[in-house]
Amino acid sequence: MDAMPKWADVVLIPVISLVLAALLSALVILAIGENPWEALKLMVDGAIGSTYGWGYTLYYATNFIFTGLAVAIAFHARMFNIGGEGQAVLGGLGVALVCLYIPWPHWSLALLGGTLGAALFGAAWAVIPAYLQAKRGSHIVITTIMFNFIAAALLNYLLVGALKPAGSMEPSTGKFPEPTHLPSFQDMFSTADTVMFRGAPANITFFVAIAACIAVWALIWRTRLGYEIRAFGHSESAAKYAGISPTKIIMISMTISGALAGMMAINNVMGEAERLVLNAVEGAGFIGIAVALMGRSHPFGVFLAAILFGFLYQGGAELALWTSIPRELIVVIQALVILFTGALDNMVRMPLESFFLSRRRAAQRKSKLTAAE
Amino acid sequence: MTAPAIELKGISKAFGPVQANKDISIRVMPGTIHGIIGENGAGKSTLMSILYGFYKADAGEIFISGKKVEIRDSQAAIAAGIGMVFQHFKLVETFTVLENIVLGAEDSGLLRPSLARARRELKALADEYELNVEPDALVQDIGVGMQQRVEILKALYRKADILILDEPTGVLTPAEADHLFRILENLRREGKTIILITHKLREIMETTDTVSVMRRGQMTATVKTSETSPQELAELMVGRKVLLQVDKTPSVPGAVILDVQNLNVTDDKGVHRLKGINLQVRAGEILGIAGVAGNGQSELLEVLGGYEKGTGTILMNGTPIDLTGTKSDGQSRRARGIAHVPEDRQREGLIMDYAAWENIAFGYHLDDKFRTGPFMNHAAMLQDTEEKMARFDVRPPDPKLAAKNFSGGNQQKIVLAREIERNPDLLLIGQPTRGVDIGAIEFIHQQIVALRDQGKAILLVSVELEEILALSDRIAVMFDGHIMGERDPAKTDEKELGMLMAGMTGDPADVTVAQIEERLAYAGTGEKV
Amino acid sequence: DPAIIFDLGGKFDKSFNESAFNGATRWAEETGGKFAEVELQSDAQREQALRRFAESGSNPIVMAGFSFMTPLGDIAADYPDTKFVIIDAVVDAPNVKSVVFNEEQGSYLVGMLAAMASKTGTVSFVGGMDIPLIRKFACGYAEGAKAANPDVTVIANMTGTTPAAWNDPVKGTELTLAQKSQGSDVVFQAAGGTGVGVLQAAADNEMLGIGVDANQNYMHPGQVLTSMLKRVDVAVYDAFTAGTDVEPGVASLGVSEDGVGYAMDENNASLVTPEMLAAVEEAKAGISDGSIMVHDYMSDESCPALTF
Amino acid sequence: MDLMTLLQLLDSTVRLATPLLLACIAGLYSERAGIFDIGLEGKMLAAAFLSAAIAYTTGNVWVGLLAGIGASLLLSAIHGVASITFRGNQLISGVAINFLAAGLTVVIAQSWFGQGGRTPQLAGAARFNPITLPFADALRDVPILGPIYYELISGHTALVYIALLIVPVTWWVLYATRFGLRLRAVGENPAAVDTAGVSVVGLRFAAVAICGVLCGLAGAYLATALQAGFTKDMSAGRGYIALAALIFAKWKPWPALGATMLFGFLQALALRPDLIQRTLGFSVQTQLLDALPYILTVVILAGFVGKAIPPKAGGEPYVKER
Ligand SMILES: Nc1ncnc2c1ncn2[C@@H]1O[C@H](COP(=O)(O)OP(=O)(O)OP(=O)(O)O)[C@@H](O)[C@H]1O
Ligand SMILES: Nc1ncnc2c1ncn2[C@@H]1O[C@H](COP(=O)(O)OP(=O)(O)OP(=O)(O)O)[C@@H](O)[C@H]1O
Ligand SMILES: [Mg+2]
Ligand SMILES: [Mg+2]
Repeated sequence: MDAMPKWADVVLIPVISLVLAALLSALVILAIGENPWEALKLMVDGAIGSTYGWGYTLYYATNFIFTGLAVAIAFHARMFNIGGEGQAVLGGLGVALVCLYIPWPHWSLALLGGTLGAALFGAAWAVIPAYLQAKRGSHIVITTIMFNFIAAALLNYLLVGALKPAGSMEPSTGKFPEPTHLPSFQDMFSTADTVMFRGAPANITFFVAIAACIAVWALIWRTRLGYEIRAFGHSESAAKYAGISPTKIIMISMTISGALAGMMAINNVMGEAERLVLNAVEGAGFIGIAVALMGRSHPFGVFLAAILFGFLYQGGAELALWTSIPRELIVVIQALVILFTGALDNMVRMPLESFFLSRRRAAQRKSKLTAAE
Repeated sequence: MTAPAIELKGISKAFGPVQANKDISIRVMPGTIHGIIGENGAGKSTLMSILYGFYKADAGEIFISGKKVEIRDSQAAIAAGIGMVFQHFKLVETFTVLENIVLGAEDSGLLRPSLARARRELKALADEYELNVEPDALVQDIGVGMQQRVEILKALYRKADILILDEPTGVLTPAEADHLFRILENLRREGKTIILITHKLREIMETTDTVSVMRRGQMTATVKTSETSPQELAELMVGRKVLLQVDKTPSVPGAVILDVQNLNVTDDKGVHRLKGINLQVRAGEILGIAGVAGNGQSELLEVLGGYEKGTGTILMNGTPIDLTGTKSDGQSRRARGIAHVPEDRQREGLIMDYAAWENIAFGYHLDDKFRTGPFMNHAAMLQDTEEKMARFDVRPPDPKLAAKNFSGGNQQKIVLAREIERNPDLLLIGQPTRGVDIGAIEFIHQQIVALRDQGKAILLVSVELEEILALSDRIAVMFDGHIMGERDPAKTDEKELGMLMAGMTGDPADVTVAQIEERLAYAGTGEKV
Repeated sequence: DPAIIFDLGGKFDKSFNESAFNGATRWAEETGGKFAEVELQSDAQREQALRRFAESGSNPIVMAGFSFMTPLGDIAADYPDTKFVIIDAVVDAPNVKSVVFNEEQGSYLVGMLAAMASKTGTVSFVGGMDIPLIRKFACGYAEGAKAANPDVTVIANMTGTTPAAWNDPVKGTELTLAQKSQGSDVVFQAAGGTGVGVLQAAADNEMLGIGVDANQNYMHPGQVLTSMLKRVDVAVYDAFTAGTDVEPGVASLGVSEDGVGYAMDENNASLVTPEMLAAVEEAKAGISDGSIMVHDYMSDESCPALTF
Repeated sequence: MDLMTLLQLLDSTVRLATPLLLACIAGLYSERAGIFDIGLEGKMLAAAFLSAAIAYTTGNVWVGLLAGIGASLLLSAIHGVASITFRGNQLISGVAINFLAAGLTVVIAQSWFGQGGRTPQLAGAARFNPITLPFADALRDVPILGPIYYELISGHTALVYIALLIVPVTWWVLYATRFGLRLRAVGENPAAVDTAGVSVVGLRFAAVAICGVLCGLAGAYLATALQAGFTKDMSAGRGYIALAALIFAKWKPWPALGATMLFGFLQALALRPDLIQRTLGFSVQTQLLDALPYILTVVILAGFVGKAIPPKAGGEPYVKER
């Protein structure tokens, strides 16, 4: 029997971990001479206090949903994909090529094409480490880290070379043509007299991300491929016995993972910047790890965790804008969340387990007593 | 009256919800061999691990030679003169024998002097107890029997007076086991105290002075071996009467179902595992494969089950099956009517984190009956599970319980139910009762025989010679990737099979048990004699 | 109130941003006014910061750095009542003032000083990110050096091709040492945070460094020959002073406007001889009156005095 | 290429390889004991910051060094508690530590010095200065050997010599001492160590602590020897390159020296495009040179140049089982 009820595992533990991370972060804020409560208020106000704030929060969340799903699906196959960053970089390249070199008649088609380009390029960048893992046994964690660096070098090479418009000083592509511009929340939700989400970067990609959550959920828990991926993740030897090809599962799950990470680019590159800049990903690949851990690798959990991190990001940006708290505080919070929900999971879990166990023991004793009567 | 070498008083230990040991008391007199038997999960290993400081008891006291001791860790146990040989050896495979023996018992900060002393003492111990080992061989290069000797030497090098062995013969051949018991006999003569955990009643009856029986975390009885019988011990263990003999009628073989011709397998390390295997299994018969572990039986099952590549010809119902390429996997084998109960249920047969209902489809999850459109049909799987659990008396009959939460015997029943109920033409079955207690063995054996009686072909692999002899209609013996010969179980005996398992041919009358045993020590290690 | 946005690297980068900060501070001290400020931490924040300031009513909004070109171009039209001042790039919009500097002229002057101070006849340049703007520095520097000593050898290296090149002092040090091994004894850096490593390496290895943007002579007194001043502070100060009346259009600041120059103070007084001083002052006058034409790399992406 | 240029290049190689070497050996201790550590980067960064900050405040670089080691040890302790005591995922713990260091160093530096996540420049006794070895000046004019001794061997900071010394010491510790035997054993099969009566937890914490000390040296070297002060993210991926070098070296000390020197050489070479151009006759993209250590590591990992087999128990928390 499991030591804990399921709700405790999926809700209580992440919440406690989060509270611990928040407490430590508050201590850090206190230590640098600021007021944590004020900081929190500022963050809440800046991130969810207006449609403008929401527009940023959901924009960031969209990025994190994609990278979080990418990490989560790989987790299900027991692959630790640290390469989301590099895959998203390549996804951006895919989007840029699609948008720059194909004349699109309408944004909807461009979105389709961009999604395809992003997914394809992201997947391609994941497939090589996957192949090396499946066929040559190279540890995927190390290879994906290496591929992050190689992706950075590659993009750098292209953005200061072939893709840079002549005369530009920035390492970036030129602006994407008008028909590829995606509708932003402002375009979608503003009415004639009220402007909503003014200037915020959230765009239609958010709904693509939600669709991706649903698709991943169905894939993992409802399809035969998902069954095989999870089976492989739990036990490679058993999967082999059942005729589930490890190579196939590693390749497929990493391909999907890379494609999801790459698809982040339709949000930040196509939806927001409308051109490809050097560090467009800005660590979202890594935040995906925290998001997947917090979300327990479940698409719904990933969704919630992504919103939370979107909040942290936007709130943190506001903090950096209006107080002297550096934006790196977000990195600290992110680190603490990963630490508590990922690495120190047992620290929270063990006492909880013994708590639930002793409660159950007590209940059993009581029921025995009543039965004896 | 001398004080007991070991006395445990009121030992209790719980793992989460599982009460592994409950108020256990036991006394073991010096210079005796004390057996402990009990069903799987009865708590034997837990008790010994507590004695060795591996786990900490929740309650209870330990006395060594009449003195109360606190055993906080293995260091304390070693200091108290206790040595333990675990079922799964605790050796560093990339180290030499000598380094393994010295590890943790070094004399000083520098290695060289310690190794020199160990080398000298090893020689003395080897002579004294017939414990020959090659000190400079890497552990990964020597056989299981040899590794076990290293474990015993480790304990003796640390001046252990009390030696605990947990299921020491599980991986040994009969002859190796005999050698082990001779060593134990020597040790007892020197005044050492030995605790022996085993599932094999015969070993208890032949070697121990006293025996304790455990059931569900409690000590149910301690008796003098000379005053009890196997039947009585079995009953004490299970709590009811058990049949120790398999009931079966002679077989009526039909058409050839499986025909293996010149099968060769080379594993990914480049070792030639199967060397031109030829065998046939007919409908309605059980072909038993005997042999020391590591002589190619596992590879045979794996290549037949589709997850090892090979060359040669395998005909199933007269048509060849693929041995390489994409059609050579568990899925295509199942499609050809081959079912497979793997040797290791926890590593292969089940996904331990999946619930029973998910495991019931494992390997058959692509079947149309478990599918609606692009999705899996969970309702069908649940219903299927309930039916199978009822027929195979799986306890508890809860389809939503994770496989890891079933006991070993019940896990095996789930695998059997899944494979047998598919109504295959051929059932591959490896180590059907490994680590399964007497009660469950009885049930599993009955199921296998019943399947045979339905006219199915069965290929049985087991390292338990008794099991092979009891179930098989024909016995093939494997050694070093070859089939050494086939025998009729009614017309052979353990000595002859032992010879074949050691790779020897000729008249059994011409060789001695000692000779067989010497060669057996190398069987399965890949070394030439 | 006016607002200022500092680029990545922060307002204490000892050069470009710090100079902008000094200009803003001077304005605040002199007028007692208040200004809003933000230090960017990532590229994505550019537009966000611009919009936040614009919506909160700051006016004018000054931004330091060419990277604002694209975001400012995107949003300027959304806030027609707000005035924007961008430094180091040109954005063509009715409410934007673009301030650019003739860095080649200032670089020319320090290049002359370098060539005259060099004992080995070899001087060098370490650039940050390899972009046309930085090449403009290098080119002017080389021209000035050759003007002072036609036989001088000029070595130029760029730290990298990404923004990380602005903040890699380790690489700056190694590049400087490599240049020293090729004979250079005076090194000019236009490399942001990387330049800190360059000046440090120069000071540690008996070379003379040349600072950039702000007056960096104080960083290693007696070991920094001079600094190429780019009066970002003046540009900011002027913009703040003009307030909402900032004149849209392009302002190009060169030697004649005192927008660029070289720094003299007690820290480098002993390094610059009166003859050297006289020579540069002469050149300065020449540039101002147009008798000396310094080539602008960005005008045609080429440099007569140096190959990259 | 003439001798002086070559020497300059090699000199630069030694300087750039030193932090890699220290971090690589640090990782070696940890991973040989079965604890994977992708947090080398973070520990270096934390040490770089605190060493510079304390060296600046006290004016004494040795005090700074101790503080740097302290910072690194603190992160090691977190990694140890997470992965040894609480049997957490070592990779995730490492990732968290890298982020923690990247964030905290800037947050603290900003509130401490207010210079945008940087420490003030260090000068004089607040940083490690080059040591001129005996007779270096005297022997300078001896042909060939003189310049080699003067340019390449002499004139580095104390930490460089310490780093080079650590290689033979590590080799000796690993293969000639009781501690080394146990350390290697615990990375291969912790159960063997446990049942032999030696504390797995103790050994692993010891290894993680050694790793912390060495990462501390590496970080302090960056901020107080190679540079004169801390700048944000100054470790710049060196922890990952060290990890790559460790794989390259197959977890052995002498090959670790070779691998880090190779990677250091690549970095030095990337700074001298002129040299490449001159020697090869064509120019090589700096991006390619930057990426070369990573590409080489992938090639090694792919097993095309000899298989790298990590310690068997590496990455797995030790749970007692019978
Ligand atoms: N690791 C575990 N986690 C949770 N529950 C467990 C675990 N191991 C055993 N159990 C529970 O304890 C019960 C007893 O298990 P155990 O293995 O002792 O059974 P058993 O008596 O040996 O039965 P069998 O003869 O079938 O092996 C199981 O039914 C199971 O529910
Ligand atoms: N580390 C552990 N964590 C949780 N449960 C455990 C642990 N070790 C043992 N148990 C449980 O304690 C019970 C007793 O196990 P133990 O291994 O002592 O039995 P055993 O008699 O040695 O069985 P076997 O004959 O199968 O070796 C079992 O139910 C087992 O599942
Ligand atoms: Mg059991
Ligand atoms: Mg046991």
